[in-house]
Amino acid sequence: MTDGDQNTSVSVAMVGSGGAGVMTSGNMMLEAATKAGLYGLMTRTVGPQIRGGEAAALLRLSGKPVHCVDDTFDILVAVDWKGAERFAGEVPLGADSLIITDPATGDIPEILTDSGARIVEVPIGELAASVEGGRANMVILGLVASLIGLDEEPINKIIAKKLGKKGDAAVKASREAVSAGYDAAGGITSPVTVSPSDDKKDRWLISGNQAAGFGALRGGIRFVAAYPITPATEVLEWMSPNLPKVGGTLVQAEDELASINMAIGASFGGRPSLTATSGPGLSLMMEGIGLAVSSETPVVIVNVMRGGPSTGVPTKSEQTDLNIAVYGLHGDAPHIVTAATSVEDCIFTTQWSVYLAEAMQTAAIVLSDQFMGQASSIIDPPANISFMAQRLVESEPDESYLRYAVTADGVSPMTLPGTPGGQYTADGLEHNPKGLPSTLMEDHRDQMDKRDRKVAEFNYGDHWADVEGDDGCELVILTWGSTTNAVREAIERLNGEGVSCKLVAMRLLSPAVPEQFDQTLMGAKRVLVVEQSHSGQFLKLLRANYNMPGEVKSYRRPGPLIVRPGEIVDTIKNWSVQ
Amino acid sequence: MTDGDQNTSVSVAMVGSGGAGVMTSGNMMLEAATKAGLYGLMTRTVGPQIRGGEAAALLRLSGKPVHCVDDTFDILVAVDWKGAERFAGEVPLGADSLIITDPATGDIPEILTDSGARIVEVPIGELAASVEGGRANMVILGLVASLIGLDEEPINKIIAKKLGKKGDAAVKASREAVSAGYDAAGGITSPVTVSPSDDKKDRWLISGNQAAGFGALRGGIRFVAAYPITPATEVLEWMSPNLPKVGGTLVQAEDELASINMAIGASFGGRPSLTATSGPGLSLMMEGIGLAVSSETPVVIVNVMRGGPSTGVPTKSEQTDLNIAVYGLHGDAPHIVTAATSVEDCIFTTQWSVYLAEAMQTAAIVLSDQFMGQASSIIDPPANISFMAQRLVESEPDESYLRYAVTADGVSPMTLPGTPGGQYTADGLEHNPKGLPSTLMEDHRDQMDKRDRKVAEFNYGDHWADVEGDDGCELVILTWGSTTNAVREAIERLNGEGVSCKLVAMRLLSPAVPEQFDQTLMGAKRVLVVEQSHSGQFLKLLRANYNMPGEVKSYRRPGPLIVRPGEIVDTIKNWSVQ
Amino acid sequence: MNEIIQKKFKASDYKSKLKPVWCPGCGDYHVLLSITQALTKLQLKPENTAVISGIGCSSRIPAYTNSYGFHTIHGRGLAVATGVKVARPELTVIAAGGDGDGFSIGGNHFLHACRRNTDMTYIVMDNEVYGMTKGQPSPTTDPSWDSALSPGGTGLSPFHPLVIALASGANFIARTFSGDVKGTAKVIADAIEHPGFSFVQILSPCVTFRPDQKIWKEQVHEAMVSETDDPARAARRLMSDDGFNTGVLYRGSREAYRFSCGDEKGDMEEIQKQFEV
Amino acid sequence: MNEIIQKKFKASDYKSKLKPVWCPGCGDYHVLLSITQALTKLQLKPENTAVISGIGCSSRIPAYTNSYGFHTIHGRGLAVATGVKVARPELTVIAAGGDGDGFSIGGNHFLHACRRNTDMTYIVMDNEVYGMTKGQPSPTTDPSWDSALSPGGTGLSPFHPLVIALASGANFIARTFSGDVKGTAKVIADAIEHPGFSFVQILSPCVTFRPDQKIWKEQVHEAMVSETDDPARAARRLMSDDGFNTGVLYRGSREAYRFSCGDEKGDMEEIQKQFEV
Ligand SMILES: Cc1ncc(C[n+]2csc(CCOP(=O)(O)OP(=O)(O)O)c2C)c(N)n1
Ligand SMILES: Cc1ncc(C[n+]2csc(CCOP(=O)(O)OP(=O)(O)O)c2C)c(N)n1
Ligand code: SF4
Ligand code: SF4
Ligand SMILES: [Mg+2]
Ligand SMILES: [Mg+2]
Repeated sequence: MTDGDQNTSVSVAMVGSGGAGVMTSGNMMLEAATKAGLYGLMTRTVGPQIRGGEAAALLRLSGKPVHCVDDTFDILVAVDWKGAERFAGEVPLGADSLIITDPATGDIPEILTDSGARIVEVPIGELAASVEGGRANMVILGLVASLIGLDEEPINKIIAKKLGKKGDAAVKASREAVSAGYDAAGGITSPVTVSPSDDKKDRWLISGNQAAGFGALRGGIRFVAAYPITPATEVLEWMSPNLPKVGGTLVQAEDELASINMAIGASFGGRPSLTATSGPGLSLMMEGIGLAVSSETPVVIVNVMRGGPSTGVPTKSEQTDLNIAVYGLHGDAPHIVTAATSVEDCIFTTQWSVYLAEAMQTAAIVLSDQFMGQASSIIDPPANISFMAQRLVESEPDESYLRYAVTADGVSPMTLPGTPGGQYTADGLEHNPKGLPSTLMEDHRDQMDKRDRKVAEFNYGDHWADVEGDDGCELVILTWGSTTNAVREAIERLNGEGVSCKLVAMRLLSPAVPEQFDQTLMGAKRVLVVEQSHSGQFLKLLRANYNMPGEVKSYRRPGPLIVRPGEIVDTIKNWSVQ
Repeated sequence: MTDGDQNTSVSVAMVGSGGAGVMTSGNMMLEAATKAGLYGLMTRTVGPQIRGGEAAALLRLSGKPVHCVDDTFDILVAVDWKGAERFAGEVPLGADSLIITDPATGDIPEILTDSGARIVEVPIGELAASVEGGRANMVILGLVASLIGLDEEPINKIIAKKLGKKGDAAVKASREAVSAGYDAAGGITSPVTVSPSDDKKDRWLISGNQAAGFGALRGGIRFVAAYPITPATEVLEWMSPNLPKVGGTLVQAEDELASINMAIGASFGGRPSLTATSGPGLSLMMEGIGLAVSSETPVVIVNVMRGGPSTGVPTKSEQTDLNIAVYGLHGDAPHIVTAATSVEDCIFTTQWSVYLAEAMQTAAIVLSDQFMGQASSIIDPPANISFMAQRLVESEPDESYLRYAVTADGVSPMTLPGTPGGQYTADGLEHNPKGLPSTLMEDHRDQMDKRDRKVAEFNYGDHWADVEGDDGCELVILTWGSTTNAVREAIERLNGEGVSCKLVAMRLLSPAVPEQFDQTLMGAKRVLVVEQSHSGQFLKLLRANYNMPGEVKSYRRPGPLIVRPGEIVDTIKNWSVQ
Repeated sequence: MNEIIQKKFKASDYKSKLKPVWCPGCGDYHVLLSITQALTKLQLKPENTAVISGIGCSSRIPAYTNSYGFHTIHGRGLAVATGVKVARPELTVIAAGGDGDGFSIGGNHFLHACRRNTDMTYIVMDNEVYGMTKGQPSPTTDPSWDSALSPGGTGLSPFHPLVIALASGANFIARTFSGDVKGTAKVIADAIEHPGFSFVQILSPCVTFRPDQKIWKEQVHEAMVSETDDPARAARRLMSDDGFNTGVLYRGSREAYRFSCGDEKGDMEEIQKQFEV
Repeated sequence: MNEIIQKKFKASDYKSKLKPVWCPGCGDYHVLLSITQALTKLQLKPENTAVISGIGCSSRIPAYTNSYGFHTIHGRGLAVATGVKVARPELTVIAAGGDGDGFSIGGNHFLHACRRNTDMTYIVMDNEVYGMTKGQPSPTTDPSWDSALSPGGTGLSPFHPLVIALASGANFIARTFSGDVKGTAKVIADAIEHPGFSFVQILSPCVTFRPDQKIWKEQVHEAMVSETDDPARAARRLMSDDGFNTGVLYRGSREAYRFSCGDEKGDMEEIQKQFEV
């Protein structure tokens, strides 16, 4: 639940270990909520076990679009508490929160009870046992649905849809267990309810990783080279069966060195190409990305960030691959780095990035993160934007054709294999306009200038950042990536308290766009930089590339805990006080 | 020749293609100069051919230590002009310069004659032919030696030393050809001569790559994993035969992924370890370096920079691997980046970096570049500094031993395999103090803090930068790496003209040392940042990490032309004018 | 290999107290058991053994042993292990990992470790799948195995790790089944004792993503033929084997890698003479 | 492979005007000649051929042909080539490079290209040395060859690329000598025509760093035996061959990689239905 009226939402955590099935409950609740005209976001947290360890489904539902997690959870319900202390830190509670526990399953971890949350005991296991074939996860589904004010009907529909193929008995057992949960909720006062809206318009249920894959396809990607890595695998797994429908294909590579270079080869062949990975894989791709930059071969890399450094915390989110994405290439290697600002925006940003890579014949790294990538979100069907891969191709080259011609905007027409007379050799060695190796000072300078110019002087329009708030605002919050929506919600709350504040969520991290930046930040007296990084990578990027107006403050911390709106509200308030 | 009296030096370029042997002449002249009590620096430039293309030996000799190249060459002598236009840009001449050419070998490239240099014709080929077995490269050796005032005696000694094993006839032929060259110089007025000093004290002849290898050995490195790459190979090739003398060894790895990880393994085993590479190889090592950071395993990487991006300009120098060295790791991964400031300083900086890596149990990247690495330099024997690998080792661990204990200075005692009771598992996964995998918020934060703290709060003493000039100086030049000596010479010249200026040449590029920086730059009104990079990597690094006082100006350009003192003098002068 | 000492170590002395993250029923539990039994058999001091892995379910194994361990990065276990062995030749070095780790991303180090022949034992827990990343085909996966990443199967004939090992110069090549703990322990002990690089492929089922591997225990069988030391003969045999033959399938006698760190305390003054002119 | 058309291309139509950087006498000049002769034989349109290499002396070859070329990065030629072929199945794709590029840093892609069996031809100019970086041992170098990096020799038995290719599933395996331009051209033409991955090792002397390779021209000889399609037999043969046998030494019939880009113009509206709830 949030402070402002306009934000009424409910946040629920469903906890259970082993095969307790809390993810199933969570998914069903999310789908049911969609049917009820709600919006929602679901993330999951799991323990280190490969399978069957502690797990929690974390949901937030609301009548309005939901983009980030709330400060605290309103309701926490556990099938059992085994290993739950290992992620209790990721399920913040408040004194208004409600914990529902089955006394038969042992003690609630102290870190949770310390919150002062109200505790209600429900014999979840017994209730499940009272139904033939009944399972505890269905009981808590009913229990929570009832508490937050969701009708039983959409839930029953989902059960039929999901369990239909398991037979009538399974459907019946689940429905009865859900009913038992509904009944058990009777005597419990719920901390918060959501009003299902009558507006039953079409909704999409999508994760950030699917959204990135979809945006890529829409942008024109027709070749993908893949090497699995958490939490990016689902981008690849979504694209694999969908690519062939549009004449594309996916090759599973032996490693990331191969995947980036296969993508470069396919793009050289004329197909817009992509690969997806996370930090360790991106590390291995950097040499290949440099080749794309130098040989001017478009390629898109979706990097879904996880906790670092090294193998780090693979299943949790962090915004710490910004440095490597922007600065990780050897030599002076201008390229594009973008970042999605929400699950939904993974579509737009990936699609736009395909367009940018193709238009400028360079590498574009799209940053997403584990939180966005693996969150399932209920969204309004997104607009179909027009960005589409459109490479400057020379289809009738004559004798004078120069692959790396020094042009005014830095982009040189490219010939594709198969075009008579257009033969050239793409090269990562420094070359002259014809593409022949050259160590001449002049060629090196001209080609460096050109590669820089095409990226630095491109017209990125308004898309470089999401900017919201009055021009005259003296207080600005600068952020990027998945932290954007926590900031957005913080600003809504601050507005509610009469504090006005501008949001600048940067979608284009590289190159710098100083003109747009200066204009947007003109008049700022205080600038808060928000990011989920220990070292302040975003802050340093800004300092390096922009003139920061006014007083600058950094709010940052590492993962795995997702940045919450309340932290930002508090930071602003405490700053005001001084 | 330079403007100031104190800098009297002579710069000579000897040019010739195929097997003309100009490198042999250059090397002999350098050794002869040493015998004559001179200092000197020799670099080479070669064409793209693998063997036998155009080449030039570029020398600068002086009675005082020589650390950088001069603005122009005083004497340019060519055995022939084949392909010379391809590096003419790297051999700047002035109106005072002298070109010596054999009219039989064709036209001098226009870009050279455009300088207005005086041209003298000498029948070099004929003179060589007049001696039985005589070669043109020996004729020009004598010619140049005579012009700059070098006695024939030391040259004859070198000839005996170098050609002795080829037999008396070879020695005789060379001596006679040299004599013919001496004679031919008779009628030519030399633009400049150097005075051989009587101070015949011991000198060393060393290249930056050898110096790095030597510094590493002196610092305690006992294991090297190698994959060849220009221009770093000589570091490895020097170390290979020398390591076994001190109980060390070198393994040739299958690639750079293997070499960095072998080095990490050897270091885990307790041997201070190193690898050397250049940009493309460094790219491939980044994931491994992140493992060293996260698992707290000391390792040293010497990176000899070449022109970038991608394969770039492998045989030429540039300062553009700064970004990747500092920011190229995924996640927040604090580590050490240092840079040598001269051929000679390659010893100190590498040795110091071994000490730092071992003391802080982290990765240290040492940046050198092609110019320093492959330049042969005559230097005074360097002082034997005391830095020596000294790892904090726990040799008698008890039950309570924690490999990643959270300590005040962030450094935790390490046990070495073989130590009973000290068993632990080194890990790149985030871990708790014991080393067991953990995704807990608290463990992540504590370990991040610790890894950051040990590096950020270490006492680097005065070594973070070479600082020269008065405290009160309002004009400061900030630079790093091999550009340092051009700046140093520029400042000497400016001092000669009454302009006082402070030099700050940063040896520690990461982490930032804001206290030392602020104190050193206190009172600066104008700061010039000098670097050999197109995008201004150093400038951005400074902006990101430091508060730059006063007005800041950047002087930068890409390679392959080495930054010369005159460019910096001009920049300062033009700035003054405004 | 370090010396055998009097005190009798038990298998439990080679196990750490950390509970594995593996799924109940995972074949890797058995492999862990076999390793501890092999070490018991050889009576190696726990502190003189280093177990080094890459990344994957199977690669979690170092922390479950009571040895010095290194859980490195995906595919690089062999490179790290080589460094350890060359730097500390007196240690017993065991590299371990999965089929994805060892044959896909780590394939090059596999080739070159076989060729270099450094004295260590490499154990691959082959479950013909990427377990840790939730079920993608690995180089040893059957061409028709359906998955989200390769719907309908990869169509690629599986990689034959034993043949590759032989082709690259490995001198000890064996295959075992994780369910046969004793047999596996014996082979691992042999592998450790073999001078030079030893490769042991252990068929170790993934109960979660490859429940079809339950039948492996019926399919495996001891190799019918006697061990050979003739590579050409071994090649012919391995190329036509059914993938379920177990035992030591090849043992050669090529010299192990012979360069390593030692105790020489040379004189830097002597070394620097080469720079004096 | 693209179609043969009427107009008669000459070998010179497949050569660019760029002068090679190679040392006079380098074996790679002959390889270039053989490639252009092979293309002439097949009458492939120059613009429908892509020649893709890594980094090294030999890897300079793309720019010396009149094809579309890609001089990529060290060791990655095969990966780039795979991308080109899958994206543009109608092109003739030739990957080329050196022994260091292909067997050392590129070893993993070599393994997996053999296994994947994408229809392309891979030419390795093997000079048993790193030429470009001035003379270090490569995986095929003799153990006793002395160099600055490995004084006294590496002591490692050389890597046997043909055996590795066979072990990894390659279906066309040949060896030729660069000095035999005609014979090499014929084998290359065969390799191009073979569906799936074809591997041609060309012994191509480095006159600068391996002047000892002058005797190669006396050592090479045509393989005595007839071609085989039995991998086990081929394995036995290759493992005991002397390294100087030339000709097509193995030709199998495994299906080539079958996924590639096509012309389907599917409907995004249809695809997005899966997100609708
Ligand atoms: C550079 C890099 N790429 C990808 C990954 C993701 N990853 C982790 S384990 C793994 C595969 C594991 O398969 P395998 O080695 O067979 O081990 P198993 O889990 O089956 O035991 C992958 C792809 C990674 N950690 N690092
Ligand atoms: C990542 C990387 N590592 C190292 C190098 C340096 N390098 C360039 S070519 C080469 C070896 C070339 O040997 P080979 O492939 O046998 O080709 P040859 O020159 O002998 O024809 C090396 C190590 C590089 N360019 N990139
Ligand atoms: S996923 Fe498979 S390999 Fe991994 S622990 Fe579970 S059963 Fe074992
Ligand atoms: S160095 Fe050797 S391989 Fe390279 S061009 Fe010269 S002869 Fe050929
Ligand atoms: Mg596996
Ligand atoms: Mg070679």
